[in-house]
Amino acid sequence: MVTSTSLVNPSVLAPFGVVATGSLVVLLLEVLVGKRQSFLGRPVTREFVGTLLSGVSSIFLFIALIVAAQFFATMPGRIVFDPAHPMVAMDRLTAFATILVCIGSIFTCWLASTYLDELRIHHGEFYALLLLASSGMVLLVQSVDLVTLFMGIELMSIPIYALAGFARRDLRSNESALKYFLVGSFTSAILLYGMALLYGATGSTDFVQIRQAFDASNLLAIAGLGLLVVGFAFKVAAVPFHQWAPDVYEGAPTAVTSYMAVAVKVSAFVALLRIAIQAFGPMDARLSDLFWVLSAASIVVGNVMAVIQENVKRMLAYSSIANAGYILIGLAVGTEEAYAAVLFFLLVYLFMNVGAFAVVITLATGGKDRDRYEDYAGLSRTRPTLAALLTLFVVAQAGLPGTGGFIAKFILFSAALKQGFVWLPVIAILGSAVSFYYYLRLPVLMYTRDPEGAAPRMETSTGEGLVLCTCAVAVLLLGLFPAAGPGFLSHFRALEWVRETVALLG
Amino acid sequence: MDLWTVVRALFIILVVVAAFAPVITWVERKQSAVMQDRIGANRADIGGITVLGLLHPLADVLKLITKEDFVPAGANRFLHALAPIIAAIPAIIGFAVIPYGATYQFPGHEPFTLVGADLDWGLLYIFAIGSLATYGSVLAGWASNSNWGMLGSLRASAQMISYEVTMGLSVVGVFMVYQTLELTDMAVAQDSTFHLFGFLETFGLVKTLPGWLSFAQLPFWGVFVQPLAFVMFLTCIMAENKRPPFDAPEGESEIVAGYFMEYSGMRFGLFYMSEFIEIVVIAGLLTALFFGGWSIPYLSKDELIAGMTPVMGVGLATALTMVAHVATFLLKVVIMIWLQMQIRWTLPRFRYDQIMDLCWKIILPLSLVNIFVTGAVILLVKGAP
Amino acid sequence: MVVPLEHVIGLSAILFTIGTVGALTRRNLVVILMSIELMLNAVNLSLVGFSRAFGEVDGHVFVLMVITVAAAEVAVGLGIVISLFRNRDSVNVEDVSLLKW
Amino acid sequence: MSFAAGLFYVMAALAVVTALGMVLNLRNTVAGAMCLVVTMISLAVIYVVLDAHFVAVLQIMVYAGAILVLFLFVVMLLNLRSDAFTPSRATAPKVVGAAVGVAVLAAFLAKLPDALPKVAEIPADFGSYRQVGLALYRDYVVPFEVASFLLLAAVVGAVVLAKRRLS
Amino acid sequence: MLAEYSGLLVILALAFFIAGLLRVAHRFLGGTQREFAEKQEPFECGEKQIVSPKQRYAVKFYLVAILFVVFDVEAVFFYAWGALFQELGWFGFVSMAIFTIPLAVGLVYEWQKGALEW
Repeated sequence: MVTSTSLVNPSVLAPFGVVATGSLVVLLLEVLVGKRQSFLGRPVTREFVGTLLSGVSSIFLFIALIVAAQFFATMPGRIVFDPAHPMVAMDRLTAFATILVCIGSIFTCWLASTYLDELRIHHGEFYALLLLASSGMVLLVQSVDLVTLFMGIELMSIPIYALAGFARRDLRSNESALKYFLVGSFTSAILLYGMALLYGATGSTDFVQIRQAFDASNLLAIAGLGLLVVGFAFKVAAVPFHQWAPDVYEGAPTAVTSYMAVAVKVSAFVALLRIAIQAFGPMDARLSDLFWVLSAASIVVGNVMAVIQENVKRMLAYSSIANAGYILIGLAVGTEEAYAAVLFFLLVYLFMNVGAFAVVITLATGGKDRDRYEDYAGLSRTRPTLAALLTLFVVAQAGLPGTGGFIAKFILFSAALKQGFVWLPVIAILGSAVSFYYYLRLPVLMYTRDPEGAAPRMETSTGEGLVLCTCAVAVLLLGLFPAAGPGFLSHFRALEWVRETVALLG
Repeated sequence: MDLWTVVRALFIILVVVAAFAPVITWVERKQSAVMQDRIGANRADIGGITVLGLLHPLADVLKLITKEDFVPAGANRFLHALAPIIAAIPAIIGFAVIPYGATYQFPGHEPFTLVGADLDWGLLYIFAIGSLATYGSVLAGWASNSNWGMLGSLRASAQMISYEVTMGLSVVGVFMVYQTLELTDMAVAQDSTFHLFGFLETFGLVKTLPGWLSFAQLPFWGVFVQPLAFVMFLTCIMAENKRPPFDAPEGESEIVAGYFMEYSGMRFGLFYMSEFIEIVVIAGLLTALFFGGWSIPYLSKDELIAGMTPVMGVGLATALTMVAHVATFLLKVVIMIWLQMQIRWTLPRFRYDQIMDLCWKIILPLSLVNIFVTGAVILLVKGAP
Repeated sequence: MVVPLEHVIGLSAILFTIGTVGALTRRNLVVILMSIELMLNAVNLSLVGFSRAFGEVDGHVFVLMVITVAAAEVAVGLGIVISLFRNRDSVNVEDVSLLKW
Repeated sequence: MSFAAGLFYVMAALAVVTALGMVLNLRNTVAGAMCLVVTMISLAVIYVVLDAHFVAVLQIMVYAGAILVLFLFVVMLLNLRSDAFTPSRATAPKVVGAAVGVAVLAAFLAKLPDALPKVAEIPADFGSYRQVGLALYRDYVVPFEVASFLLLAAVVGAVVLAKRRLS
Repeated sequence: MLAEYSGLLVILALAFFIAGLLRVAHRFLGGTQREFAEKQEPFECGEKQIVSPKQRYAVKFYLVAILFVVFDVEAVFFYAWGALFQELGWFGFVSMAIFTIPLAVGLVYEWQKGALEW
C-alpha cells in the first residue's frame, strides 16, 4: 500500500502553495514592518501598514488566480497529486472554483484596509489569517479525498474563527467569534463522524473508491452520508442548521462577514457539489430528497426571517440563507445542467453579495458600522452613487430582469423544471417575491426619506471603489447580455466541466 | 505473561525505587556538604552505628510516615490527596522501557531482553508519561488553596509543558541516526564503533583510510554522534524534573516551596520521592540514549560471548556477559546521577524568564537546526535510498 | 481481533452521543469544548476500529490529522474564551446575549 | 474471553462512565476535566487492544498530556469552578433532546451488526509507528504539509485573540 | 504484540501498590489529627491570606500553554519521521523542510510579538 513517490505531481498544489506562501510572507512582513519607524522611505502608520499588507496579499492572491486561470485555459482533463493516492485534483471545475475564491479574497483584502482603519482595528495579522483561510478554501475545492477535504475545511475555518473575533475590544465581535467557533467545531465533529462511517462502509477515504464501494442499503453508508450533508448544511447555513449565521454575520467585522458570506459559501458548495457528483455519483434518490427539504426550508425561512430584520447585516445574512436554498435546488435536481447552473449562480452571487457588503463597508465610519436601516435613510442625497450601487446590488439579489441575479435564477429554475421538479421552483419564486419587500425597502429608504443622524463617510477609498465598480460591472454584464446565462453554459462550456468531472471518475 | 516478566519488572522497582532513590537523597546531602565544606548528614543511628549517615533515608521515611495526615482549610480534599499519587506514579513507571541489559539467549531457552517492557515506540512512552506527570504539580497547587501553591503550580506546569516540546525535538537527531524509537534497539545500535575519520572515505578524499587513521575509532554512542542533542536533552530533562538550577516552581526564597507547599507527611514524601526517582530515570535514559546503554565500549556483546565461549561454554559466557552488561549499565547510571548532582550544586537558580527564554528562544530553534543538519549529513554520507 | 467490531463502533457511537448531548445541553463554555473533544475522540475510536477491520492504516493517519485539528481548534477556541472573558466576566453561553442565540 | 478482551470491556465501561461524569458533573469543572483525562487514557488502552499502538501513545501525549492540560489551565486560571446551571431554566427541551439522541443511538446500535465490514487479518507490525509513519509521510504527504499551516493558523489565531497588547 | 505490554502492566501495578501502600501506611501510622483554625490556614509566611488563590492569573500562562499544544503536535510529527528518516530519503527531508517552514515562521512571529516574553 505504500507506493513510490516518483509519480507525484506537485504542480496540482500550485494555487494552494502560492496562497499559503503568501500568508507566510505577509506574516513576516507584518512583524518586520510593525516594529519599524519607517519602511521603504515611508513612515509606518496604521494606514501604511494596512495598504502595504493588503497590497502584498492581493498580489499573491492574484498570482494564484492567474495560475488557476492558466490551468482553466489549458486543462486537458484532470491531474491529481499522486495517481495512487490522489488527495487533491485539478480540473476545470476546481480551477473555476479557485478563481472564484481568489476573487472573493482579493475583494476582502481591498475592502478591509480602509474598513479596519475606520473601525480602529489594528491590521496586523488580518491578512495573514485571510490568506490562510483562502488557502484552506483552495484546498477544499481541490480535495478528492476525505482527509484533505477535512483538512481543507479546518484550514478554512480556524483562521475565520480568529477573524470573526478580530475586533478584540468589541464584545459583539468576541461573541460572534465564539458562536462561529462553537458551531464550527461542533459541525466539524459531526462531519468527521460522517466521514468515519463512510470510511467504515467503503474501506477508503478516496472519493472514487468510495463511489465504487458505495452501497446505498448499508446503514453505515447512509448514516455517514447523512451526517456529512448535515455538516455541510451547517457550513453553508442551510435551514434548519442556520441559527448561528445571523448572529455571527452581525457581530463579525463587516469585511469578514462578506468574506464568510461569499468565499466560505462558494468553496463549501463546490466541495459539496464534488462530493455529490463524484463520491456518490448520479444522485442517490435519498440524497436528492434531503437536498430538497434543505432547499425548501432555507428558501422559506430565509426569506421570511429577512423581512423582520432591522439590521442590514442581519438581513443580508438571512438573504444569504435564502440564496443557499436556491443553490441547493441545483443539488437536489442533480443533472449536469443543474450543476452548471449552480456554478453560474455562485459566480453571480459572489459579485452581488460582495457588492452589497462593500456598500455597507464604505459607509462605516467613526469606529462604527452603519448597519441599521435608519442609517440608509436619505442616502441618495448624501452619497448618490453609493445609493445607486446599493440599489443595483439588492435589485440583483431580488432577481429583477436585467441583472445577473435574474439570469442565475432563471437558468437554475428552468433546469429544475426540465427535470420535473415543480414545487421547488414554485417555492423559490414565491420566496423571491417575498424578498422584494425587504430588498426594496433599502432603495425606498434611500430615495424617499430625509437623512437622519450622523453623516456617513464621504470619501471612498481606491480599494472600495475598485470593488464596487467591478461588482457593479460584473452584475450588469452578466445580466444585460442575453447570452450571459445560457452563454455561460455554452461559451464557457460549464456543462462540459461538469461532464468532465463526472466522466473522469475512473 | 510469565514469571520472568514479573522478575524483570521487580528488578527495576527494587533497583530504582528501593535502592537508588533513597541512596541518592543521602548522596545529595553528602555531596552538598562536600562542596560547601561541611560534614553533612551523619546523625541518624541505630544503636550508635551511623554508617556515614546512610541511615538518614530510613529516618526520613519513618518521620514522614508518622506525621499527621494534614489537609489545609479550603482545600479540595480529594484532589489534594490524589495529586501526590499522580506525581509519583509516572516517575516510578518511567524506567519500564529503559533496557538494563541486551537480548540474551541461553541454549535451550527462549531469548529474552533485560527491560521492563520492550515497546516499539519506547521513547515516546517516556514523553507520554512525562506529559501526564504535569497533572501532579498542576493539581497539587490548585487543590491546596494557597497563593504560593498556586503560583508554584503555574510556574511548574508552564515550565514542564514548555520543556516537553523541546525535550522531544532535541532528541529527534538521535532517532535519525539510529532509525528507531525503541530504546532496546538504540542500545544495540550503540554497541559498535565508528571510524572517526570515516567521512574522508565517504567523500572520496582518500581511497582507503590509512591504518593510523582507521585506528581512531569511537563507540557509536549518541554523545559522540549527537553531542548537541545530548546537551540540549540534558538541559530539558533536568528542567522537566524541576530541580535546581531549574527550580523556580519551588523557589524557596520567593514562593516558599511552590506547588507542594501545603503538603506534609507522606503526601509530601511522594513528591519528594518522585523527584529522586526521576533522577534515576533520567540517568537511565541518558545512558540508554547517549552512552550506549549496557554496552561496554570497544567490546561488543557478540565479541564478548564469542571470546569467552571456548573457555567456559555458551551458557556461562552468556551469563557472565549479562552480569557485565548490567554492571556496566549501573555504573553508567551512577555516573549520570553524579553528573546531575554536580550540576545541581554548581549552578545557581535561573530566573523564570531565563528558563523560558532558554527553552523557546534557544533550545527550540537550535534543535530544529540540529535536526536538519543531521538529516543533510546523514543523506550525504550514507546516500539516499 | 479480540472483540467484535460492533462493540467498538457501538462504544464510539455511545461516546459520540454523550458528547453531542453534552455540547448541546451544557452551558459552561469549557464543558462544551470538552464535549466536542469527546465527540472527536469517539470519531477517532471508530476510525481505529474500522482501520483494524480493514487491516489498513489509513484510518490511523486520519486519526493523526484529527488530533492535529483538535489541538488547533482547542488553541483557538480557548483563545476566544479568554478574550471573551477579558471583556466580560462570564463563561456561560447564555450570558453571550448581545446577539440572541 | 481473553485478557485483552476483558481489558477492552473494562476500559469501555470506564470511558463511558467518565464521559458521563464529565457531561453530567455540574459543580466542579476541574473534576470534569479530570474525568475526561481518564476517558482519554482508557481510550488509549482500547487503541492498544485494537492494535493501534502508535495512535495510542499519541492519544496520551497529545490529548491527555497536552490538550487537557490546556483545558485544566484555563479552567483553573479563569476560576471556573461553578457551572451556572440553573434548574429553573426550561430543561424540558433538553430532556427531550437527550431522549431523542438516545433513541437514535439505540436504533443505530440495533442495526449496526449487519452493516459492518468483515475483519481482515493484519500483519505483525500493524499500527506500529513505522507503518503509520510511512503511510503518513508518503501517501498522505499533502495533509501532512497542510497540518503545518493549520497549526500556524492556530498559533496566529491564539496570539491575536489571547494576547493583551499586540505591538 | 500485546505480550510486550505485560511488563508495563506489572510495573504499573507495582507503582500503584507502592504509592498506595505509602499513603495507606501514612493514614494509619500518621500522628493524631488535631484540626484547629490557625493550623489549617494556608501558609503565607505568617500573614493572613490577603487575596484568594482562586483568581485570574497573567495571560502569558495561557498563552504559553496554547503555544505548547500547537508545538507539541508539531513535535509529534517529527518523532516518527526521525525514526523513518533514512527510509524516506530526500523526499522525506524536503517534505519535512516544507513542514517546518510555517512552524519556523510561527516561532519568529511569536517571538517578535512578544508572546514569549515573561
